[in-house]
Amino acid sequence: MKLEELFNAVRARGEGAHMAHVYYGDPCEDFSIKLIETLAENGADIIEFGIPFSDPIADGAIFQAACERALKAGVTPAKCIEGIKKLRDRGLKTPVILTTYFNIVYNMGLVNFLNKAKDAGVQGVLIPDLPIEEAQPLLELTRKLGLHLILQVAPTTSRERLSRILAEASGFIYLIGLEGVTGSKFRSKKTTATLIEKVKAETNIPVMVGFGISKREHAETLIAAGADGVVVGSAYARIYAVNITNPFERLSEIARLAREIKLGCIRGQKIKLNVSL
Amino acid sequence: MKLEELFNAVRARGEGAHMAHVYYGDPCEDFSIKLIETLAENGADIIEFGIPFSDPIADGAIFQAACERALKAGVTPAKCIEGIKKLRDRGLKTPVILTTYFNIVYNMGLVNFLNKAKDAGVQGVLIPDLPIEEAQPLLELTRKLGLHLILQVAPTTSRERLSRILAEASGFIYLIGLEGVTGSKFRSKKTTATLIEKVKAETNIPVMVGFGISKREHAETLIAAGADGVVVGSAYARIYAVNITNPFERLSEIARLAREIKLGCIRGQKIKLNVSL
Amino acid sequence: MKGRFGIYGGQYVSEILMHALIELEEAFEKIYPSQEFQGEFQELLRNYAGRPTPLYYARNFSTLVGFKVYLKREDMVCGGSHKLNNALGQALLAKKMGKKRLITETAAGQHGLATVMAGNICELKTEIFMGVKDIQRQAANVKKMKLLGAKIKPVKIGAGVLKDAVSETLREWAACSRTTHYLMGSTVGPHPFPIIVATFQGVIGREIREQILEKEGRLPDAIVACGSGGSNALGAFKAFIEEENVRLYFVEGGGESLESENSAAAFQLGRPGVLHGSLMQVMQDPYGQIKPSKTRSAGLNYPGRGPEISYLCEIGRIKACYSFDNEVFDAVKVMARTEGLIPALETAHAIAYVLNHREEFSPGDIVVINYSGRGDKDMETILRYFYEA
Amino acid sequence: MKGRFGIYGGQYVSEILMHALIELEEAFEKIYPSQEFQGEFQELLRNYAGRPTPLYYARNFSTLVGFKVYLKREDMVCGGSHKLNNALGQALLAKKMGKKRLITETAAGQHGLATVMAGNICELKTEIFMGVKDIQRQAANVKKMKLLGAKIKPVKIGAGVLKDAVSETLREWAACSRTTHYLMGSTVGPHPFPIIVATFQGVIGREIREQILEKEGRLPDAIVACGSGGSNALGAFKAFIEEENVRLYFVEGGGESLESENSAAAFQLGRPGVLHGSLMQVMQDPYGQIKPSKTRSAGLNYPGRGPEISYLCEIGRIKACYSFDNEVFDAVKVMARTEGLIPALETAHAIAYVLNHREEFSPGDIVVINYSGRGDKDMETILRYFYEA
Ligand SMILES: Cc1ncc(COP(=O)(O)O)c(C=O)c1O
Ligand SMILES: Cc1ncc(COP(=O)(O)O)c(C=O)c1O
Repeated sequence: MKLEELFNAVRARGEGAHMAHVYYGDPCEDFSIKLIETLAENGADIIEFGIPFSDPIADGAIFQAACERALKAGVTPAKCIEGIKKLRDRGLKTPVILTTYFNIVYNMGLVNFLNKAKDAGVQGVLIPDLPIEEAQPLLELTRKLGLHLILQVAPTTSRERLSRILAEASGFIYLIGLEGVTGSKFRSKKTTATLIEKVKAETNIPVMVGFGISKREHAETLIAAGADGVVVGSAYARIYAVNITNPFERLSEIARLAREIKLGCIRGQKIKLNVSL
Repeated sequence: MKLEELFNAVRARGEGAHMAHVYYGDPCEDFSIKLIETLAENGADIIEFGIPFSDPIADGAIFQAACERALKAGVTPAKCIEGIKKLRDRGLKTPVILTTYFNIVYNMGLVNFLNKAKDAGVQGVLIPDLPIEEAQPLLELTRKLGLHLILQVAPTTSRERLSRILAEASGFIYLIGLEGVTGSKFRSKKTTATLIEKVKAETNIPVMVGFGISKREHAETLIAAGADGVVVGSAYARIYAVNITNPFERLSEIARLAREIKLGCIRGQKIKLNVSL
Repeated sequence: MKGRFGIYGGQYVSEILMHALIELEEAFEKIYPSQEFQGEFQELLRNYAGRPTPLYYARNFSTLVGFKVYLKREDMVCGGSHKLNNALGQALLAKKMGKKRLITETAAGQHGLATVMAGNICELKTEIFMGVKDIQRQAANVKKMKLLGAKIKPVKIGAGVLKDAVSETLREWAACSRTTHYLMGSTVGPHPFPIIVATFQGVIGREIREQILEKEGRLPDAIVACGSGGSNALGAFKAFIEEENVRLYFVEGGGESLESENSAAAFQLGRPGVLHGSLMQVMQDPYGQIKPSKTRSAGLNYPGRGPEISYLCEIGRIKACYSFDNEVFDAVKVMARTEGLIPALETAHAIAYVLNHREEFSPGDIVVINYSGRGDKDMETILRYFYEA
Repeated sequence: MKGRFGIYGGQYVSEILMHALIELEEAFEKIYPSQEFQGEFQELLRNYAGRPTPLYYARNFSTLVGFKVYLKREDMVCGGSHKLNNALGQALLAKKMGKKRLITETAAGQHGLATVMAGNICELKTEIFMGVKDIQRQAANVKKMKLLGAKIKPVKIGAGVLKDAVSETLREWAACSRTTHYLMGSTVGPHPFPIIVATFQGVIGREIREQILEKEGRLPDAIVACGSGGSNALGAFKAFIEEENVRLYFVEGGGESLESENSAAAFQLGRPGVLHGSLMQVMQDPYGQIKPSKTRSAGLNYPGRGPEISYLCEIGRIKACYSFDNEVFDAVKVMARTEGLIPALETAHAIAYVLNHREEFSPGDIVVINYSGRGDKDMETILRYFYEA
């Protein structure tokens, strides 16, 4: 499914969107496959599929550990892309955003990376260490291939740069809701709401808010504040990480959280639309 | 006995003179008394009576240890002078040279120190860290009191200073036979013989050679080379030091060495005088 | 392109940090040339850091190698290495920018120490990120930093070494960049850090130039410097880049050997890649995962080479060299015996190169070794090598 | 009288050594002023030792105490203390005299290190006498000296501390004075040592004078220096002795307390006496036996005060002061926090005095602390005090 269609469908259902972020291969590929399917079946509208990197500077402790475990288990970028293919073969319809740090992309070669991603059934690409200043080559290539390069904005983004980013944005805007890294403690600050408003005022493409979201209420608040959806990542990894020798046992708990988050997305959207709950 | 008389008598007997150096109070006063008497009875013509000092910079390891033990045992300069009195009371006739470092003298006051020494029956005073440059006050005071200030010369003494020292010398000259400290290994060097010759050529007062002498042959060689006598110190202390908990047991061995040294003094004198042995 | 050296450099960071980099760049451009800043900074360099540092003609060492060797005495900078040149500059800049706090990372502790010293002078709080392994290995420096008032943040992730500490400091910075300055310790990281650090360290080469002209009436034939990020080397080289007749040697940590996994020689074993915000020569596996480096010299134990050094080596202006650990220890001893100086293990890489490649220099040559630091911090390692091996 | 300062000074040594003292005096008078010597010596001071050292205005520390404090940065001398000023001078002198070898003694190791550094530069063999207790306490410095090529001679006699090591070095000198120079480390010992050492250290005060005039346009109101033998203090003071308005403070090691046997405050607890060749203020028992001193600061742990310092205190030109161990550790921390500098424990005595006697200075005062050395050598002691107590 295309991202546009997805957002239209979600909106049509009166919901906010829910993107679930996963680092593939942690602690093994089989689990990641199951995890992604579980998330997709329990309310995740988009899968943010992470290729583990040795030095994930935008990620907090939970995702760092996830990357470390995955790499130790022998996952490679090629295996990750294989994983997406496998998911598609197994019937996954959910849009997939392929996330990784720039060195992985640079190492594979930009064109090669994007071609492989597209072949595997990816809708968009997100590179958290690729600000707009460095994104030009990838913007051009993704456009050519019909892929979205998901750009981020943050509370520290200046008005000037915001315009520049929004002008290039495609698919959706990833709005970093706090100053920090993934997995930080959620802070519902006025600045986040203000930023959502600012972005929404300047663009029509959907706005997904991420970083620190781990509860239904978080999703609800943010979407009520104007966001089109939320991203949840570390909150899922945290659940299975405590039982890392047998993470499968935690899938049901993860499913429960995914449903909760989705519920928050729905309720938030209702509040935003002023529909009585 | 006056020093002049002693040297006249020794010379008259065709002997070299033997001065035995002892640090008083090591390891206890009783032993020192016995030691001095033993030496005097076994061939020591003069007693060099040392007041222990905490930092005896002209002394080697054996005498340093002796000073340390004596101080630990509680000996004081006053007790040392008492010790000389006691020896005199017990009948010691041998001339006594009172040796100590300058700080002990300075601390008691020069006049006080000399008066007490004289009262106790001392013939001369030797301060190893008082070169001629610093000796003027003590030279005057000893002269006034009829005491000898024993001056030292060394292989490193320049011709000029030698003359200056000999001009002030009294009692005898203490010729340091080597470059080093008391208790050094004996080295019979040409320089020592040359120095003895040089000194003898310039003065009539007796020349006693010290430092490193521990055997009959040492005494013999030096006196044959022109010296009027020798000084033996560490060699005696070395004997009782190995049996420090009961040094009295070593007195007979010390007596034996004293007789040996004296024998060397006699043989050396014979060689010097070209008398067949 | 701004912040680029050939293909190298750039600003590969989270969007959150971009404002801080832009703010820093603008502040640097505005504040650094100002009379006020220069007045205070030069005063600190002179009277606190002890600049200019001497250019010492090492007579005995020269006799040994057969050509004239001068040592640029960065070991004489307060704290014992060139690190303070940069720390003072950035701390003062941060203060003028209104920042309240400094964060940074350190491996051997030299840069951490320089940062807390500069922080105290500028009345800024200091927080130092340090891998848990490095904390163990450099226990003395850790306590020293604490005594100076720094907060030490142990970094447990990864291998618990410098690379991980840099990542963690970048993460912390994302959370506090409005009030806090990340005092980058070498010519690495996203633009404008490589330029700022090289500017502050450039004083080394400017002094060398002046001093060698005064002493010899001509420029040197070669300058040899050790490095990982490249700050002391670039500092020494920059004033000579245009001087084609001055050969420049950059000596990295060969570690135990190039064959094994026991090396930090990124120019030999790496290829272009992105780490910590910048495209540079970096050690990585076939998939682009950054590889940990290994050398006994903590200050060279980083898998990346700063963008400018990467570029200058690529175009052949600088010769990329390396020394092995055992050569380095021997060089320490040679310097100790000939000149009474115990160099830092990092510095000893440059010395070792000169000792072991005498054929690259002619009898008439004038060679400057950038003597980047003193060995006090490495004494335990050095003594263990010589007296327990 | 030559070599006398009032009653103090002189040459109380064995006749064996007189020739060496006379030879040294003559050589010093002839060689020291020569152009050849001055040329080489000034070159070494500048480019090896790192002179002139800065006069640093300690802004934060000044704010704390309420008057202007400058630090004369002898910690910036190569090796970390003022000791090298003298060691270089004497080593060069010894070389010109044709000596082949240097001997000396050391407690903390600072002077021993300076001596072997200077010896290596001048290609003279070095032998360092050190009390067995000090060898234990300063294990790191011992190995450092060995690495530099010095022979270490353990001194077992007495308490196995500095006083005993000096005695033992004098004894060794008696055996080898024709070929060997005793490189006396402070303004103690028989004439001409106190004069030679004070001359070589005098550069400190000459620089202070020039620097403070440049910075403040006037002389300081006070100079504060720590000391035992007195070399850094005299070095700082000498250029100001005739300046009646410059108050001079000499701070000795108070140790734990003046009441107990735990002190090194010879001006408080001593009286005139003869030790190691010279009449001076010295700690002794009622019978004239020298008493061991005690302080946590190895460099101040000597029971005697050099003859010139003894005299200048006696006539009231210098005020004799002291700081206690606990005040000293606190001063280390204050300096670390305000100025990012960790002083040597010796130096911290001077700092502590200023901190604890602010009432002796007025708000308009300019005070120079002679910052004689850095605290690297004392880190273990300092850290143990703060983090294990
Ligand atoms: C003495 C010394 N030299 C060199 C370096 C390497 O740093 P850079 O490559 O930035 O000069 C360090 C780093 O800690 C160091 O301490
Ligand atoms: C740093 C420092 N300051 C002061 C002293 C005391 O020596 P002096 O009294 O000769 O200045 C020493 C002696 O080791 C020292 O290392």
